[in-house]
Amino acid sequence: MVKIEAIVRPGVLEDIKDGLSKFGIHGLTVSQVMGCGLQKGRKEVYRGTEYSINLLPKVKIEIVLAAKDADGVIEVIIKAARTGEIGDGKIFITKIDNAVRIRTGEKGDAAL
Amino acid sequence: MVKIEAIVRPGVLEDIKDGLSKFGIHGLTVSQVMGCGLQKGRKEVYRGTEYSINLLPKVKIEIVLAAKDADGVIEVIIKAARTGEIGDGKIFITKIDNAVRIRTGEKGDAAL
Amino acid sequence: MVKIEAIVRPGVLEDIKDGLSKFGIHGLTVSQVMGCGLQKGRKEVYRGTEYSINLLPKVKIEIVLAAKDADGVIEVIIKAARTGEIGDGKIFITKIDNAVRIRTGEKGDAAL
Amino acid sequence: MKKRMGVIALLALMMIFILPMFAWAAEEGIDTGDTAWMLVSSAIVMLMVPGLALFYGGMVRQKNVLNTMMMSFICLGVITIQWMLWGYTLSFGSDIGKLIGGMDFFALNGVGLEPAGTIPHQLFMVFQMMFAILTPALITGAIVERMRFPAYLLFLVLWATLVYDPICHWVWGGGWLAELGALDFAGGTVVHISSGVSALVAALVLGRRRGYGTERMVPHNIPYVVIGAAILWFGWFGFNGGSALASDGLAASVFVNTQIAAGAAVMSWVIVEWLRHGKPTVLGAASGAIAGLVAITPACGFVTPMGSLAIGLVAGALCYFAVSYAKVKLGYDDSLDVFGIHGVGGMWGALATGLFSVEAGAEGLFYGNVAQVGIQAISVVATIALAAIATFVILKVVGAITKLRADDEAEVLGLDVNEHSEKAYSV
Amino acid sequence: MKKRMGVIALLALMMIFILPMFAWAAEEGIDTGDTAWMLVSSAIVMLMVPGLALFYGGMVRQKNVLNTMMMSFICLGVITIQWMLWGYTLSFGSDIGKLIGGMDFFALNGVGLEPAGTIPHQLFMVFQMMFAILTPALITGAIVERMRFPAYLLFLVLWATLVYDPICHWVWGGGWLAELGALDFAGGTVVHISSGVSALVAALVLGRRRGYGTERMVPHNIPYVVIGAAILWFGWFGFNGGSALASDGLAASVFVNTQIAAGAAVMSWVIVEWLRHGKPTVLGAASGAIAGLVAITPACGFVTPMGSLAIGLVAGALCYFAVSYAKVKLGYDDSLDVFGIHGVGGMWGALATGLFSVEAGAEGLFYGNVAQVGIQAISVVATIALAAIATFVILKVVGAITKLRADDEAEVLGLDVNEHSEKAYSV
Amino acid sequence: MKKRMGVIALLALMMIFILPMFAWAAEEGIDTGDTAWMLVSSAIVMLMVPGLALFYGGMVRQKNVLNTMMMSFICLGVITIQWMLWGYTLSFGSDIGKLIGGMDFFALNGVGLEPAGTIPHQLFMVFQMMFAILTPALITGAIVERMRFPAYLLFLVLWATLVYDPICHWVWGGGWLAELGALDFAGGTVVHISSGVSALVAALVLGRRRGYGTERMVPHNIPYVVIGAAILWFGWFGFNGGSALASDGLAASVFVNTQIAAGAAVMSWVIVEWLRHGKPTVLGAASGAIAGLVAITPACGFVTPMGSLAIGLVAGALCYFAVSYAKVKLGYDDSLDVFGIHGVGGMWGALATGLFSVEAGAEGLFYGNVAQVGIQAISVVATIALAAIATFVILKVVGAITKLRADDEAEVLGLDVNEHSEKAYSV
Ligand SMILES: Nc1ncnc2c1ncn2[C@@H]1O[C@H](COP(=O)(O)OP(=O)(O)O)[C@@H](O)[C@H]1O
Ligand SMILES: Nc1ncnc2c1ncn2[C@@H]1O[C@H](COP(=O)(O)OP(=O)(O)O)[C@@H](O)[C@H]1O
Ligand SMILES: Nc1ncnc2c1ncn2[C@@H]1O[C@H](COP(=O)(O)OP(=O)(O)O)[C@@H](O)[C@H]1O
Repeated sequence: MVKIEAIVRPGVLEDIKDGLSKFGIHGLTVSQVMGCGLQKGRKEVYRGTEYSINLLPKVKIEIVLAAKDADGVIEVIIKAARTGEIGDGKIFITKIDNAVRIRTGEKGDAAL
Repeated sequence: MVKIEAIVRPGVLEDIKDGLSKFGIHGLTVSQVMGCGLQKGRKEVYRGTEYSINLLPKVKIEIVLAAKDADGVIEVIIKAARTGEIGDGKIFITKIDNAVRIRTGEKGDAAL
Repeated sequence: MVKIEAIVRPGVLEDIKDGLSKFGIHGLTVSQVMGCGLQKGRKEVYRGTEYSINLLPKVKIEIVLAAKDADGVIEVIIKAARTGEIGDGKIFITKIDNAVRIRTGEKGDAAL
Repeated sequence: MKKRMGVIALLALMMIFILPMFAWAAEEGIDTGDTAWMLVSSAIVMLMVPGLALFYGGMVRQKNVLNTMMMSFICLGVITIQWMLWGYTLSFGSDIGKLIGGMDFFALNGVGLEPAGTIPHQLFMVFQMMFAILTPALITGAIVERMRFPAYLLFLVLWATLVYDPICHWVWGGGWLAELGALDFAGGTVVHISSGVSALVAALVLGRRRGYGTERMVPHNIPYVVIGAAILWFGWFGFNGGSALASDGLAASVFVNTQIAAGAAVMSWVIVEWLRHGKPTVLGAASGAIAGLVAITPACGFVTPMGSLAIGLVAGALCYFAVSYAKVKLGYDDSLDVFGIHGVGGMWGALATGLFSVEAGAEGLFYGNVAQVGIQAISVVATIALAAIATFVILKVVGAITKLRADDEAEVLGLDVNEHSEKAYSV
Repeated sequence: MKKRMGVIALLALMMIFILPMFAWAAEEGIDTGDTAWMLVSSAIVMLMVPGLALFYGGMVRQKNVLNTMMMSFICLGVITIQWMLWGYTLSFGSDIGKLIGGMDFFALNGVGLEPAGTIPHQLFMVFQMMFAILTPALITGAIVERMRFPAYLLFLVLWATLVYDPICHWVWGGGWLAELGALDFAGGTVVHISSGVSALVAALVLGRRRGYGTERMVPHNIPYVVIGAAILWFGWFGFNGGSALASDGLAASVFVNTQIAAGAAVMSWVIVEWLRHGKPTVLGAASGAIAGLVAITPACGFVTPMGSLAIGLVAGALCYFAVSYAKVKLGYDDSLDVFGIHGVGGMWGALATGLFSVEAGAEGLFYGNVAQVGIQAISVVATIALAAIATFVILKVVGAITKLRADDEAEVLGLDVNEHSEKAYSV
Repeated sequence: MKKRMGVIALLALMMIFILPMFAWAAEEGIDTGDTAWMLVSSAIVMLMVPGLALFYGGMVRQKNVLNTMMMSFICLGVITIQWMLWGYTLSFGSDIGKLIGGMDFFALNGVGLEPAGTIPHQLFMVFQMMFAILTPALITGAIVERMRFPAYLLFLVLWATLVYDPICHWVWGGGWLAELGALDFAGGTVVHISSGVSALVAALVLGRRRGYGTERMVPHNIPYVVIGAAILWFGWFGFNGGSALASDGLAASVFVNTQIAAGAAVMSWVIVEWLRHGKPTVLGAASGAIAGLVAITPACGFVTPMGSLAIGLVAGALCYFAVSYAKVKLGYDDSLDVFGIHGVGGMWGALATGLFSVEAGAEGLFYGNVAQVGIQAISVVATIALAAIATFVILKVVGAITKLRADDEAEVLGLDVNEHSEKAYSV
């Protein structure tokens, strides 16, 4: 079982969800984050004081799934999230030791 | 050392904290997330345009703890978070390689 | 490749970013979380009803990087985040199996 | 001032005889200054409704803010029509047995531009309309976060018709309380006791919110509460000041008394709270302001600035205890403390009028007239009785027609999504 | 009331002869009550501008709220100066061929404190200034979330000068529509049809927002929308009531009609929506209020309360369908439904005035005067024609000078950061 | 207008002789129109206080919004009582040595409903009360995010008594500046210079906020700031217009001048900023409005619309530079730029009155009377001197009684939780 963590632009979330849904994946968890990397920031000005902002709004999507599905899902995400411009984001893959479905107590792949 | 990540309904957070506290666990980190899974969404309407919403508010609780305590904690969480209805959420378990307490520089289990 | 997850006081974020930048690390993802641990909470009062609050605002910083840089980065974070008072926070280290840069499709260390 | 209300009552009789609906010409007797003040007063009392929506909306949890605001806002729709069609005439139509108004003004028939005092009759009607709109909106603070919207709508129409209109007639429309000599300058009984007591009954009938006492239920946006309270304070100048029905010394005196009582209650609430909890709260300051404004409402045309100071100081402390101590002891869940502030504050104000009044012929206890306190007490008890009984019956009837309470799932999910298919905040 | 507007037109002529700029003494003829009401009306119409900023600002996505609010707020700067320098004289200067005002009041030259009716001339000027400020701000609802700010500023000045000022002169400044006998009490054509139609044209010229129809584009803060709508409602009492130019029976009647139509439209929008979608929405209630207020604007000084009830009830339902059905069918992206509410509501109101008017000599169809509907229709068509054509041409000219639309990246990132280097919300 | 202030001063003398407190009958001489306008003006000046709370509250960081709002809101409690008891009489009681008012109006003794000019005396008193409430609230912008609340309360009472009341007496209560012929129509010196200078001194005494210059300290909610500024603008019509103390041509002229200066300053601030930073900001537009309103305050009853345009245009640019350039160079931390806007804008306005005045007998420099600028300069210097010295001393005294500054931990955690045990926003 692995966790795929994708950090993407806020606007592409719906497309990713659609793509995953077609792929057969429905469970996921989303959170709002701020990211910083190569993408250049923005200037903000408040009463003449300038601030350069390099934390930009991103969305983090976490999907826990059977290891065998990982490559397919990664492709789905890349397809929906790639614009080719700096700032498209990253995908990280981690091993998950176990999962539990709270409602039933099911464990492992059955819990997803 | 493992990390337990529980994604649960917003309303059960206090109960979980109480349960953990009784179990002797005090350290945890909480974030607001949106989740999507089997639970059916809601309709929203704005000036006659309907949107179907399948991202629902959830709370993510992260607890890093000694591996031996994991099963007990999972039970505590299940007890507090289970309603039996779809949408109760999941628990994921991952191995953590190390932990550091910033204040003291302590590492490993001592840092928790 | 490892992920360093630091949970710190909100005020120290800029200092950590500066420190990391000097260290040569630019990519990171930040989220707002609430934490609970040894740090004592606060009382809130609303129309005579008192609530004791033990979830306090914290910032979570996630940095994925080559394993060899981990120790250096941890030092940088500790330096910026330590006040010596309870509540300075924790750093957790986890192994990451792989990373993908969405824009280019690069994998592994090249994706960071 | 009682004389002025008499004018209206007389007018009601006169109206039975035909007056052309558009008597544009018949404007002798209308004073432009008085009219200007009453136009403005009507407008700023209308603004109290969204002010209340903000005050209450800020105090609920985020998932219920829209439903809470809607409960106030919809009164601007429902009661405008109710008042125009039958509410005004029930309140101010020609008196029937000192209990209720007749049907002569049905659908504003005969309510034209002829002078009522020194202002056009329609203007008097619309000023009173704003009171009729605001009063049931006040009640909603007790039932938010759990009452189904359709049931509320039904309740709203019935309550306005069966509770507000009669009490309004009793006190201001030439009914028995007016005759008795009860003093209520701008609505201590009509508006605040009636809504406060009804709120308590409604809270008891509906029962507590799920999780009450264990879950954290705190205001989701206190700046909204502060601004809402401030808009209410502002509107209260029209509410009380406009009740002079003229732009004169009386209106000025009312204005001053209103300001002083509100300021005093801010201070006393905050200070008591500071002593009890170690900190002065912002929510307390806003709540204190409302408590003071409520308490001065019946008295504002009859008392001195010093009297107002006393009334305000007591109001702030008293309502604080009602809200933070009595409510907890008694265990009912009046979500936003409508009873604790409007009920308790209104009763204090009505009785205090009987203590501090300097009105010639209706002096208060402190000016040697013991009887006035008794009269005031009667008006309080009568209002409590009608409001409590009628609200209880109305809720039972409504409950027989449609479910009163949202189900558990809706309460957890929030009434915004459940009752209105909307979310207050998005990105 | 037409008489009153006549007074102004006459005044325009009179003004050609010199009147000293600071005629402090020449205050006979000025009524303090009327002046008080017009001072207040001017102030609360000014407040409609930030009310609109809140109404619109709440309806856009978070990343565009400041740009949206700025589009309204900046009108308080730009149009104040435009109106003072040349807008007022184009609208109310001595008539040239029934089409436009002359230059006699350029830079407020000759606009002093002498009475215009019973109020100081400068007060009339500033009351009308607030209308001139609000009207183009209404248009912005159609172009938000994608128009570049510099292009908007250029558009703003040109539109005020080439569309608003002429139409204002036609109807209120002694122009040809006034002569024809078109009834427009407070701006159905001048304000709402002109802005609504221009909004539609602008939406079509600019094209749809990126992601329109696929992305979720919902209000980021509905409490703002409710409070914004409520401030607009409040301001409308000055907008309509102040158009009586006096504090009299007419003003009172206008006030009552305004309240009733607004309340009725809240109910009809909410009910229709309830039937169609299963839930009454808060956004719907707020939108209905505006629809009713728009529709009653031209009629409010000419109709009965019952007429107002009818006008409001139709307005709510009609605008709901325009917004939720017609717009979707036709596929244009009028972001915040300016056309659906101000255009459609304004047209309904202008025609309804021709149906329900009880004004002596200008009765409506239902009172036996068929001709009035025709006159109203002419005024509607003329307004549509000028607004549509001129807006199109202005946008083409502006577009030739500077890019109209923000580029894709800016639209994704949000116009707040892109056009103003600011973020609405921080920690 | 000076004549009107004279009336008040005369009245003060007259009051020494007994007039019954409730002279309901003695209402000859009261004009309903003037009274209506003054009632409204008083109400909308009161609304400026929460407007300011919103304006300032939006500009601080989220953790300090409640404390910031509370600092303004509590003035409605504290100063209402202070003014009623001794503030009014110190300001407007019978003159003592041209420096301060006597105790004849202590606790509003002798302040009844008899006419003061054409309005009831109590109304004049309450209108002035609103000024006394707003002025110290303006100062708070300089001390937010770090001053302890108990220390602030102490400061508030002392400052109102030792700074505001005397200066108010000097200028409006028949004191030496009035005698000298200094022009200050609505409070350039009394309100803005006094608060602006005191703010600067307080900022210096308190020292900079932790992290000033390194941490990001940006407005947490700019829509609040915009709406707050708009409410202030709205209220300013009552503030300036009400200072005419009548509903006449003068009030109308003041209204027009206020609107023009505000609009002009919006434009000049935004344009200068656009040139310097490449973008026009929304915060800039709102700030410009306040700058223009401040600058026109002393002048609004004495100048032409064209004069107002000039005053506004300069004010916007000047305050922008004070805020974004001078402050940074000098390095003090005036959190929300009270000195840069109210201090600098107020000084410009006071001097500009000496340039642009067309008041008969007190013409400005541009109308050939060089002396007036000198008189204005004296009034500015005198105000600065008293405000600066007294504020410094008061803060030292308060600081000796209780700690002025919140400790580091509180500043990091936020003053909302620390001083009030509350959080502004929850779920
Ligand atoms: N090393 C990293 N660790 C964690 N998050 C990262 C890292 N590098 C980038 N990110 C996240 O990915 C986002 C996009 O990265 P960026 O370098 O700007 O563009 P790109 O991925 O297209 O090269 C960042 O905003 C940040 O949220
Ligand atoms: N595969 C998954 N990966 C990540 N999060 C998931 C996954 N499946 C479910 N979740 C999270 O768990 C929540 C509950 O899941 P759901 O399927 O609705 O109910 P249940 O867990 O009772 O079967 C979701 O809202 C989502 O946040
Ligand atoms: N076991 C844990 N698992 C996850 N997060 C933790 C854990 N313990 C502490 N934290 C996080 O670290 C923060 C600081 O911890 P705390 O015990 O208060 O202080 P310190 O780290 O200085 O001992 C907490 O607020 C919480 O967010």
